[in-house]
Amino acid sequence: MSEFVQFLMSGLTVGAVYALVALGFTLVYTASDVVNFAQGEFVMLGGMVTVFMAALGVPLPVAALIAVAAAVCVGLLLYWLAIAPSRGASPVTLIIITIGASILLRGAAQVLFDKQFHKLPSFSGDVPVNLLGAAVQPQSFWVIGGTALIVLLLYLFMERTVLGKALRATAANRLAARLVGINTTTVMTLAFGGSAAIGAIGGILVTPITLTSYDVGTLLALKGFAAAMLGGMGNPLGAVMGGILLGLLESFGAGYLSSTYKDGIAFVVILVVLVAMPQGLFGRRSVERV
Amino acid sequence: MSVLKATDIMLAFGGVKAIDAVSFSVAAGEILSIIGPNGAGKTTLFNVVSGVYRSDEGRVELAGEDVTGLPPDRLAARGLSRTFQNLQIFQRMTVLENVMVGRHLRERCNLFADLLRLPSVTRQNRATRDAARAQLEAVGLGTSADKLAGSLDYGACKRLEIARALAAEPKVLLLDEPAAGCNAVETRDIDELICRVAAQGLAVVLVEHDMRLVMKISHRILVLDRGRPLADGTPREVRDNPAVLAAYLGSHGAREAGRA
Amino acid sequence: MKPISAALCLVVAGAVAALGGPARAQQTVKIGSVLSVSGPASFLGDPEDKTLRMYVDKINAAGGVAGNKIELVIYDDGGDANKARTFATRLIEDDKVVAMIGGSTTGTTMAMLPVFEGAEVPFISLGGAIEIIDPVSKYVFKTPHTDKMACEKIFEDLKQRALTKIALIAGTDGFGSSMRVQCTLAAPKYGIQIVTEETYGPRDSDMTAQLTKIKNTAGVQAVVNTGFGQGPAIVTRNYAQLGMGAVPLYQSHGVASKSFIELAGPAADGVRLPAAALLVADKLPDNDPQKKIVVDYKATYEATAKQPVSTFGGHAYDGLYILVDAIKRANSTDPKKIRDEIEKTKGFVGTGGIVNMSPTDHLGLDLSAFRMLEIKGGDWILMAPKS
Amino acid sequence: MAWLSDRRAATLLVFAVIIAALPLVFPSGYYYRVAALVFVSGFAAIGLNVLMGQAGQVSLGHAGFFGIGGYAVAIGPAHLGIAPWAATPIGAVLSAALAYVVGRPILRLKGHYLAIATLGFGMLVALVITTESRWTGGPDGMPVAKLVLFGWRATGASTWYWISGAVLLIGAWIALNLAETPTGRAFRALHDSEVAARVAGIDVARVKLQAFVVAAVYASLAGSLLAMMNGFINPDQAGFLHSVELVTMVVLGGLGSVAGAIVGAAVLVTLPQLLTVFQEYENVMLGLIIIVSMIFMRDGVVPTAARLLARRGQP
Repeated sequence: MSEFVQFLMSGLTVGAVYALVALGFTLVYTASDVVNFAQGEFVMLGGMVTVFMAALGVPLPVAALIAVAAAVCVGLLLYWLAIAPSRGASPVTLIIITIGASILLRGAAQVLFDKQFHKLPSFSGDVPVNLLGAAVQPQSFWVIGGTALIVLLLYLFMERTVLGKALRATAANRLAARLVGINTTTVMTLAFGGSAAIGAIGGILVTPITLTSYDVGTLLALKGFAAAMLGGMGNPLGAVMGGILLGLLESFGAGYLSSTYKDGIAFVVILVVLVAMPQGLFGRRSVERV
Repeated sequence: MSVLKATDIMLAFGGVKAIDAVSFSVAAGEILSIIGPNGAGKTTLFNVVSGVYRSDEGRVELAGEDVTGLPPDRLAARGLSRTFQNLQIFQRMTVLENVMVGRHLRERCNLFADLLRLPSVTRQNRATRDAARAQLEAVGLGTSADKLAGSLDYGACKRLEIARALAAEPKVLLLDEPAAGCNAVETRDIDELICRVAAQGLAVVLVEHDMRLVMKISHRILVLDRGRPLADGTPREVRDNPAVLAAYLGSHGAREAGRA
Repeated sequence: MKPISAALCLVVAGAVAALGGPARAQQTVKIGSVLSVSGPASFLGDPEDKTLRMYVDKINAAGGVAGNKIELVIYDDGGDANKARTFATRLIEDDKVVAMIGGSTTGTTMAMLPVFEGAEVPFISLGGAIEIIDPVSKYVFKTPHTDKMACEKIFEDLKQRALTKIALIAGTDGFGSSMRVQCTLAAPKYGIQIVTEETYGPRDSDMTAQLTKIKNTAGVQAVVNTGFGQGPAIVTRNYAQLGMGAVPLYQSHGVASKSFIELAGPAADGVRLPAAALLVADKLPDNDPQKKIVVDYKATYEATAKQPVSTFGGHAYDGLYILVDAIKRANSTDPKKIRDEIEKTKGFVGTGGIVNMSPTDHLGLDLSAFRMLEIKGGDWILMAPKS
Repeated sequence: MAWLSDRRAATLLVFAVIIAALPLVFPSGYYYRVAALVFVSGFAAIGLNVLMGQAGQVSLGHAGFFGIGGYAVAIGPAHLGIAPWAATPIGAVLSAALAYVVGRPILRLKGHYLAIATLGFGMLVALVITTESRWTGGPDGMPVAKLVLFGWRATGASTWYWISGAVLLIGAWIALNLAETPTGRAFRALHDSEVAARVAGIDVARVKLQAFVVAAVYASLAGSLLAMMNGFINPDQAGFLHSVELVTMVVLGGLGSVAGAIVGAAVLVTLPQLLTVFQEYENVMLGLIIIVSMIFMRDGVVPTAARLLARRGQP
């Protein structure tokens, strides 16, 4: 039992981060049809900027705010300078642009910061909490709780605010949204800024556990993309579930099957799910209109 | 003897019945038109018959054989061709190549021979090209053969789709709004074309909003309303059917039909 | 027309001079280097890069080597072996270097090895694995201790503590898996039994699942972690989190930098690892032959690079000075003669230990080069050598 | 009609002349090495372009096949006593078989879902190669035996320049052949409209599978070639980043263009060599160049250049 809970908490913590990255992917995708492979770099920026601000003597909460602001700026710049001018380009072209952006951001980070690993202090100490016999880092609760809060806020935003509804409308049908007077540029700006903020917050929450460096983004982008697809691209609920599921798969795979092949196990499950459900777990089944 | 026969087709999307117990049949050389207001299920019916959608219930027979649920490529191999309401041309290929794709079923297609482009491939290609060119001439697009299909205007695209469908030398031709977006001259060209292919022995099923065209060339008309069959008969019978007049044609439509 | 042609001639002459000029400007000796300055192994390549630049400047300021200024050409392979292979060709064919220091990892080293062997240019690798020098390739040397030695040093210590049943947790990167293999091979010789093995990916962020399995395996008396980068720090933290402190944890020389202690925090207390004397420079007894050199290097590096010293940069330092000494002795810039002199290196005191090379030993370090360290209160403690 | 086959011959002739003439301006063996790398990558990119540019199906796991080809020539001679020249086609057949088996279920997926499925496949291949170190040498890779043909040993940068150049020409010839054939038209048709292709009688599942297998064989052969040329192979060649690099080559050069694939390979292979002058800013420059060129040449270098030339040609 304690073993199970240990794996569960480990999977939930890692999965929560994947979920946040996947959420970023989905947010940008719904608004603009762009698969943003630079998504992982926002997580990196969140962690690294906080670390370096803190090192300059800035109090941690302020440093975190600055980091989120910095990531949002980068997200907006990415949209204004690279995505907006390429409107109408093919999806692969846009993907390559975001991959270029990811290389650029990583390269800038290695010059601006350094190539070492860094950590942040845990928000509420390092004394493990005993949960049903499992030892859990307090920071895990911050990560899981923080993710839950972001998901809740995003849900309220989408359901309750005009902008949120505009975002959903744009996702459903861009042309129709524009025809009824929704400014789709605003919506896309919002999506890029929002996804950057979500990624950065994820990076700040998780750095005390996972450490950070200038190149943590690549793998996170990969896992986040996998999570988003597993859940069904374009569905925020799917992104969150996909992320958590991926984290659990890795953790239980490592715990019960083989730690060497845990990533393999996760991808085999993804392949099987997609073959059975070509739109992901929660994706909309679309009818081909001809 | 009907070439294409659909019996009691039923298809629902999320509980809403898009088509409900629709049957029709069409014989060689016959032109059957399917009409009805928007959302009546005409295109959906086409999609079922051509294998793009799978019906929940019902049966489709092609040349006397049960072909229910077969995918479009297998149906095409058995002689069923169609065009699309929303254009589905190959934008990045030339006009001629579009029609050459239409002849796919008439070609031997071997990956290795193609990769090495053996002499037999070149020979066959020449034959395909000639046949496709002839087909283009028939729809009046002969001069546009080497243009990129994406650069054609709407009416030309419609004719290109017809040429591509005819290139397969089908037994049954399903045409989804062939005259939409065409001017009066083009519409007349298309109706002549349809009559000509029907005269050659093809069974033609037509979905069309242009009532004058429908009334003029159809041998029989099937009227759908909200997924259900409303009437079935010759143009005259349908025009005089009060239910049709009430449900669909309305005063304006009736007047227009009367003039045809 | 005339002025134009004249100007054109000038431009062409200028271009030729610019292209061919610097190489012939003065007597120089060209030393090449291919390092993983960026990419996943950048924490190796970065200090190596800084060290080489730092000390080449120093040597040149002091008049160079054997009357020649050193010209250093460094390429960044980003950790990609195929890229490293291309840069190796570039150094040989285009830059025409007389010797090469580098190859931050075993992977890049092994990819470049045939190039230097074929061109007969000496190649001092900074990669860890024993396969670089075993079997011996005529032109290939290395300065870091082998992973086999690290295993042996750890096992020696285990034996002293009468611990025989261990669990192995390894990173799946080149360093981790190579050392894992070496430890598995060396274990029987020391009467060590590996009860269970786990692995983690080089970028994994949580190893509690693997450690829980080890924790629940009966009879584990010690845990050995072979890996480098941030993985071992997370392993160490998860180890403490799961309350496994009663079982000794050994790390490898792959974490030999103060930043490991910073990253792992209090959890690192009690962790032991084999490492070069460099890490405990100021704690060495004054009569230690390495004392002067490691204190100097540490002071120089930390003052210039503004980051804690690591043994990785030290390996580059050793490689550079072994090479410089060899060039001096050879009094020539002929690669073949330099190679012969490198092989004759005897009693060279470096940051990694005292190097005695021979035609059968292209590393020249023995187990005494390794010190067993324990982490206490955020600092390294030098364990008393075996009596 | 004749002009099309003429254009194919002309394109090949241009490639051949460039390959033959380049060594005239090469100052050192290093340039042979870089050019040979361009040819090998270009060969793989041509194959991937058949899948992506012609058939319109994305693959983010293509390096997996590259790795299989590479490890076939490494493992065959080292563990199974198979000569390298024989291991190359064996690797290609293995890749084709694997592509067939994997492609059947996953090619039903569309767009990004296909991307993640192929990505997963590539990850699995790389994972197996990294893990089964008894066969593959693990993450550090393994040496590859020299290619020996009829007692002649292929060594040296210039030798491999000619070998890879010849292979590239053959690869380009085959890809150019496809354009004017039923199979090639079927590829392009399903790229533009899958439903229309099906209605025209094209067995879409089968045709996608054909494109996937062809691309896999190209990648596998390129992998074998690179491994023999380097005398060394490691799991990076099968990894995700290499897959992304191949896709970038195809898109940057121009989807659907054989010349584009080669140009894309040339750009991505030579850029890191040219950018070394920027020292630590190398990656910043690389990212910037990719972004800027994709914004201003969204269809890729070659199609954009062709359009510009055509426009200039018109009065």
